[in-house]
Amino acid sequence: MAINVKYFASMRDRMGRGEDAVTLEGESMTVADVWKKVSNGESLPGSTLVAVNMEYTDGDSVVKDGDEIAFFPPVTGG
Amino acid sequence: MAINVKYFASMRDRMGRGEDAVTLEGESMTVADVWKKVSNGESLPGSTLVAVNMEYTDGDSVVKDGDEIAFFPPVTGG
Amino acid sequence: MKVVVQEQPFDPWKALTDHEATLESGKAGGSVSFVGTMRDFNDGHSVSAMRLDHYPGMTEKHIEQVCQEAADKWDILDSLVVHRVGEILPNDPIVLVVVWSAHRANAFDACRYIINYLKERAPFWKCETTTQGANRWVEHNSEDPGVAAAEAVRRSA
Amino acid sequence: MKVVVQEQPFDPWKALTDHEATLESGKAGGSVSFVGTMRDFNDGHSVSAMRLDHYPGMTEKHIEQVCQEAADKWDILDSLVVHRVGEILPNDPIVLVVVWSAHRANAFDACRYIINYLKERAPFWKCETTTQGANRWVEHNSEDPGVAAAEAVRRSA
Repeated sequence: MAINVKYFASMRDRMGRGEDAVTLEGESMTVADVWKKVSNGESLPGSTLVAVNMEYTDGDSVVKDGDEIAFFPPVTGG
Repeated sequence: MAINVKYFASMRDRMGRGEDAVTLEGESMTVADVWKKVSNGESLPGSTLVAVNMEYTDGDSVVKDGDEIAFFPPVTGG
Repeated sequence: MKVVVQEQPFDPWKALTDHEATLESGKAGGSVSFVGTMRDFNDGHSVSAMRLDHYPGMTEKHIEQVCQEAADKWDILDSLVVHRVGEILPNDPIVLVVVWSAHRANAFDACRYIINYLKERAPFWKCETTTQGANRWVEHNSEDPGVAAAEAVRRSA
Repeated sequence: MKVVVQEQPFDPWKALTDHEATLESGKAGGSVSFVGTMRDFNDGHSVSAMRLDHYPGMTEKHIEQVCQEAADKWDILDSLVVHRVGEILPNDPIVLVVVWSAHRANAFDACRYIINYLKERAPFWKCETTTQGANRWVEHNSEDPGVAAAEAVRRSA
């Protein structure tokens, strides 16, 4: 299945890119599995937030074909 | 002693005038005594507020020469 | 700290920006404002106009006291109050309260304190003209549960 | 209910009055507004400029969710949020939140709710340029004790 992965703010700087188009094999991939794939096995900084299709979720969330996954640091708006 | 008495809003309507210049004889006159004098003995409506020299007080407050006494209904600003 | 009681209609946002221009720039993280406007109904009556009486001197003094209390209670940078008196039409701004502070929680708390205690203590009285042409004194600010208690304490004679 | 996220600088009071002109007149007893402006210092550093990033689509969606929650919790007439993104200079307005209601207590509660949860949940990120020329990501909104707890809940992977 094909998913889109986005990085924002310091996470974007860290990854050196704003997004990845990722093709996954197999079933029941979680957000944590996606992170392992895009980061070559690095651990995710503890404060990182995750959104799937623009809703907050966590690393255990199962991804579906066409999902948009986003990784970003704590928000600082307002 | 000479005091000035003011009436506002519905109290002004009730009294038919905005103020009285009152001369009092004797000592230790209270606000309640002043009210009896200006109202010809009428009782003061229970919700009436009293100020002496622009500070809230009550009927037991003793008045001094030159004081400005005000009687008015509950406030409704803002 | 600035308190203005005036008969002239005013534009709250012009009053706010004019005052803001006098503040040291770059220090305020934010401002919280309350604007009270005249509604066209009250207590089930349609209201076409209103006259707001006050006690010149005492009114300003008590608004200033309330603003000073807010400045003593919370760390704020400045406050502004503008209050209309005299003839007022529906939708006219009646009162503006603005508080500037480095942190928004203080501005919210202080602004709310000022408008609540202004309404409770500053001597203003509303006389409404209903659409039937009747004039009637507004006897209480229906929104303010604290007023009855405060009045009981101050009840007199 | 209106939510705008924009790069262009804006005048909060023009935005407010423009939106207010679309409301049914005479129904609102008042409005409560919060304006957040860029300070020229943060965490002990002098800040000369800032860039505010966001997540287009998710940002607007979450601000709208917060406004809807406020409308569900309190009896309000309308709300407006305008939020800057992109390059921002000291003293520029960053965010405007306005709530109109018949009774002021609801407007205060709803306005405070919207700015608090907007800051906690809407994806914006500040990158400051200090007067020494260094760029640094702001890591937390120092004012918001609730954020750490909310983040812990959402922590992932």
